[in-house]
Amino acid sequence: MLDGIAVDQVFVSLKHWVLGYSPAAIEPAVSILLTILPILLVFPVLFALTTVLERKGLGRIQNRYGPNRVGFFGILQPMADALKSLTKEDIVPASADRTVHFLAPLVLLAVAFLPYAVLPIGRNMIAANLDAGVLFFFAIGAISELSVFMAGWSSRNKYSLLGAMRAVAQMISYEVPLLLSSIAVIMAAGSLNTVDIVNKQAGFSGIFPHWYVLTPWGFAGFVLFMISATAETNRSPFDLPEGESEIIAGYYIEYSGFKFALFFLGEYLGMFAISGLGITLFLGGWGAPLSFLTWIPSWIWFFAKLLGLIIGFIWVRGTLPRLRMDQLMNFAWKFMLPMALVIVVSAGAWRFLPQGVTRWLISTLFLAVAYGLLARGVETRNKIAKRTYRFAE
Amino acid sequence: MSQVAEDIMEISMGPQHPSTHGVFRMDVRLEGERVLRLKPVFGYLHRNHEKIAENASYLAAIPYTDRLDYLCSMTNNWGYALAVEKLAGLAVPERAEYIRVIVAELTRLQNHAGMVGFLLQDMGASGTPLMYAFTQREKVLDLFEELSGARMMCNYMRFGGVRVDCSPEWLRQTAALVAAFGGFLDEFEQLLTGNEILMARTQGVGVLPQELAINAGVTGPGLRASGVNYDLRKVDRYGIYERFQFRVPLGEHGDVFDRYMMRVLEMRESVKILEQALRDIPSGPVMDPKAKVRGLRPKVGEAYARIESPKGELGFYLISDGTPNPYRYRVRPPSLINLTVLEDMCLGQNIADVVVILGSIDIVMGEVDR
Amino acid sequence: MLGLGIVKGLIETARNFLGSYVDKNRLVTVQFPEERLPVAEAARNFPFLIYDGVDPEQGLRCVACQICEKECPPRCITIEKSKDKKPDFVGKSQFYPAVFDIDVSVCMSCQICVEVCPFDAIRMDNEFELSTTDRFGGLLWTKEKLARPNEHYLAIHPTEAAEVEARRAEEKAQAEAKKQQAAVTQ
Amino acid sequence: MTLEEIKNRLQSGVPGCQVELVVNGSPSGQNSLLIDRDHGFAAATLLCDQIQLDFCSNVTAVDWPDREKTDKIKTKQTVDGVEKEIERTIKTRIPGYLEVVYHLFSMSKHLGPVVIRMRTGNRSDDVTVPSLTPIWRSAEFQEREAFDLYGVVFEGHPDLRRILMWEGFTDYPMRKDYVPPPDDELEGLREQ
Repeated sequence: MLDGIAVDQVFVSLKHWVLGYSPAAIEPAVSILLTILPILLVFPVLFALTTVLERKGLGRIQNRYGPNRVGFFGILQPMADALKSLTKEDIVPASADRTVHFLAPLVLLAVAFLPYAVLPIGRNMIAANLDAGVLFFFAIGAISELSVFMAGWSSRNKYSLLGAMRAVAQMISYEVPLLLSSIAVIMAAGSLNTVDIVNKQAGFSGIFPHWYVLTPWGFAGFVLFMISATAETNRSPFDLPEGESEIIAGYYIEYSGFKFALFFLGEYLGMFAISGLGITLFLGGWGAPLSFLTWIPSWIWFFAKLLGLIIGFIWVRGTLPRLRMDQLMNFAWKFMLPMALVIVVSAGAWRFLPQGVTRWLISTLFLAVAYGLLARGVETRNKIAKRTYRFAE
Repeated sequence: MSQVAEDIMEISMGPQHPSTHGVFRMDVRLEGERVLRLKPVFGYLHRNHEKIAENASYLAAIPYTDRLDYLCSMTNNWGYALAVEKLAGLAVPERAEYIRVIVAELTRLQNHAGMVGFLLQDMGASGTPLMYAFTQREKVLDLFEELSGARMMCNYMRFGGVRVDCSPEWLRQTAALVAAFGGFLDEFEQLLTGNEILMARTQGVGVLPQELAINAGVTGPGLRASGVNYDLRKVDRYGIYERFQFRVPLGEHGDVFDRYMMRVLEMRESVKILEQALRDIPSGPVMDPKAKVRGLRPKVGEAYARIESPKGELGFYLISDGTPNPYRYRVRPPSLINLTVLEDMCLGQNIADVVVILGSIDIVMGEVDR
Repeated sequence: MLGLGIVKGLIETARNFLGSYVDKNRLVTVQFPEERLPVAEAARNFPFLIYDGVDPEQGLRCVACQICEKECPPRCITIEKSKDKKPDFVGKSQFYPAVFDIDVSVCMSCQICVEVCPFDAIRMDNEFELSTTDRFGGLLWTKEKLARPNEHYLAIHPTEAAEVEARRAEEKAQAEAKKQQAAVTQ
Repeated sequence: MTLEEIKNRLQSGVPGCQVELVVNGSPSGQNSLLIDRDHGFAAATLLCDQIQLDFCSNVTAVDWPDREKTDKIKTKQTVDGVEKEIERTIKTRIPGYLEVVYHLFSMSKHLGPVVIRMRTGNRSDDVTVPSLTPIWRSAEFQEREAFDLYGVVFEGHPDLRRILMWEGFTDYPMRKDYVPPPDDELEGLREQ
């Protein structure tokens, strides 16, 4: 059986092996290229697989097959989609602001690839080991709203304008709970460097890892993180910017052909990036879930967890209807924000209390009380209640 | 589109819009996302069904009634057949009455299931409730195809009975479907009724007060959701509905959630009716022997008959002048009249609710535009 | 408790997801060209004319009485009577249609022509793969394209065809008996 | 609450309102009340408030074009001294009119259809009838449809526009003497 470490470091050693052949003068350039190239290849391929996975998953949820005609079990469907979007005519509305209309998908794509620099995909497999990795991630994440608004505004279409307004409002208001729920982890790990965070979670007590998700405040933080991640990437219960049934397709209504496909690529890459961060912060990055499984290479664990989160996104998309704009904003500011602050308090309590049951009880108590109060607030504000019905003979 | 003030936006929702349930247009004046004014525009699917029926014989009008509310062709046929039977004074044999109740309640099941599926589709659930509803609808349509020859354009009822008798095998399949339908409804309610997002999106949205509902002539589940006890199966007692025990669900708030629950609870009542009808359906002829197939010439006079179609009160008003063609043929379209209150319900709500409110009224453009 | 309804909904979709792999009647999709649903016996699409025996010209049951042309709601049938007559199945000489066209793009397959036809000459076919590129000529079906042997009718609508056969055989027997009686009294 | 009682209530309640019972020949037995259009609105408010017919289910127009009534009458005439009875057919031309029919029900008392009719003066210039939309909102779209397809003008209707035909359309398609414009595309098809 191959020695675990060798397989784990296969890509790192491959890179050094290729570096050996490059002439010394351009060696730093080649090394940068060799780290960027796999990211540019692996994640678009993952995007292709996810589209098939999504359509087959949604299909099976709805008791039907998914695409199964192109290739074996529909595997080549993304090739067909790519070909279709390439050959489709690229229509630009006459009254559109052409340059901004053209730049919007490119800005979205550039911004979508940047966050992968700080994601530790495997043991010392990270593009840029920045000390403020998480800070860099959130700073870059904020630019995608710009491209969405560029698309909405430049198409000069009423529906796309509505979609763009919604997108900007939603992304900004869900940026706050996203940050706050990750603050608890940064506080516990004591560093913004993603590799340090992963190393902090690397140890095992018994067969269970030291993942933050296994602590009460960590689990609540993870749930909050994933809800705001769904909102950040405009996915299902929060897909108001592209509310097909209301404003037809939101900001990318006037895009067709390859630009339309670029928007989708950008959205999926954003989803992978933010799930990657979620894995790094809460699910122990590339760490193995159980102590006796560490022989499996680290990067396989990263992609396995990524696959798990993607299935979660698809599952939620297949089930839930869409929220309304004001409910979305209320939920962000009046439920998620206070909840995130309570998580920070609970993480603090966890940090300074001695080990053992009391620590568990107190932090879960914080969370339970906060959840009860805030949930009742949501229900009374939306006036939702179970109803009984009378019958006339 | 006139730009009245800078922040007022006039948009036209439809006639080509994913959730206007057909070619229906709404001129909506928005301030941000809030609706200030909403004028419905009709006529895109207008074929002048009434003129066609006035130039054709009584029998030839029946296949056209399939195309009125093209989701419930059986109840349309029944409404028209009932009107002509009232006009010409024809009797309907027992077995035919039972078959009419069975197929009408089957139509109600598939229409209400479809309506809930479309309503959730408008709310953004990406097709899952719609697919579950349509799986059941397919089973009902297969039964219609087995019985009348066509899934949606059944052309099944005649004056004085029904065209073809149903075989015992067909009755067994119907009983199997009805038995399984309760299970489907439980699964459907578990997916939807408790869902907080659904409750948030529909409770308190598009409220229709009781007086306005009566005054504006809203009929069907929309009216009963506002708490008015008016179900034609109980009021007019047409056909043989008084032989079956079933209850009429009534709502209190008259909002979109109540209209959704009306459909679900009415489906449960229809299952009860179907069980009783399938249990005691007699044998015998299905067509009044002396009723002539063609060349019906009712005496001079007029008649107005109405039935409880899944959309509301579907009425047929016929004036005969003794010739084989009806002199005046008028359809009272529940979908069109239920739309009278669309603007009243949408004022002040925002644009995402307009789509949901329209979905909760459950219109079919074939019936609105005729 | 907020979120409980959503969790119940998620469990429901998970049950359907797993059920579609396990439970046969959950996954109802039929892969059309490869798998085909059996066509319902009463299914109807477009009408066809029936002829007895082998030769469509001689055996055509239609006697061009034009009742179906009058009763057809969208008026898509056009018939032109022939000048001469030919004997029908009981030997009585009847007209036959020189031209019998159905404009299939107008026909709404409502089968009223079948109902009003007193000579069982027209019945509904259940063939549905009929798309053609030629909008005018291709969809105006002439007599030759409409004529089908009686065996085809027996194949697609067995029970209904059996009754019609029984009735026609009995009529034929009565006609025979009357003819013999007429021959005897002569 | 038979039609007779309603008729008397109307005549007593609305001064000067001519109400006539129109017998319906078909076995459905749904006779109707012909109310003159000047007192139509007052009569309708009485029906809605006092007799609680709170639900106006169906509103429609009917076109009665000019008719030639030919009836044979026997007259005695002395022709060259001999008294003979001869039949002469006289053609009386009955001027046509547009008629609006309302089917009223009571949701509170589950009362059956009360049918009231109003007639216009003729079919060309005097085609106005009082609109009952202020009383029953359900008549709004149906009166607009009667205006659109028959040309009956409803006075007092909040928003009398065409509802089914497009704005530029001038004719009234449901009238008996309506001739549809030649549909070129269809004509072309016939010659081919």
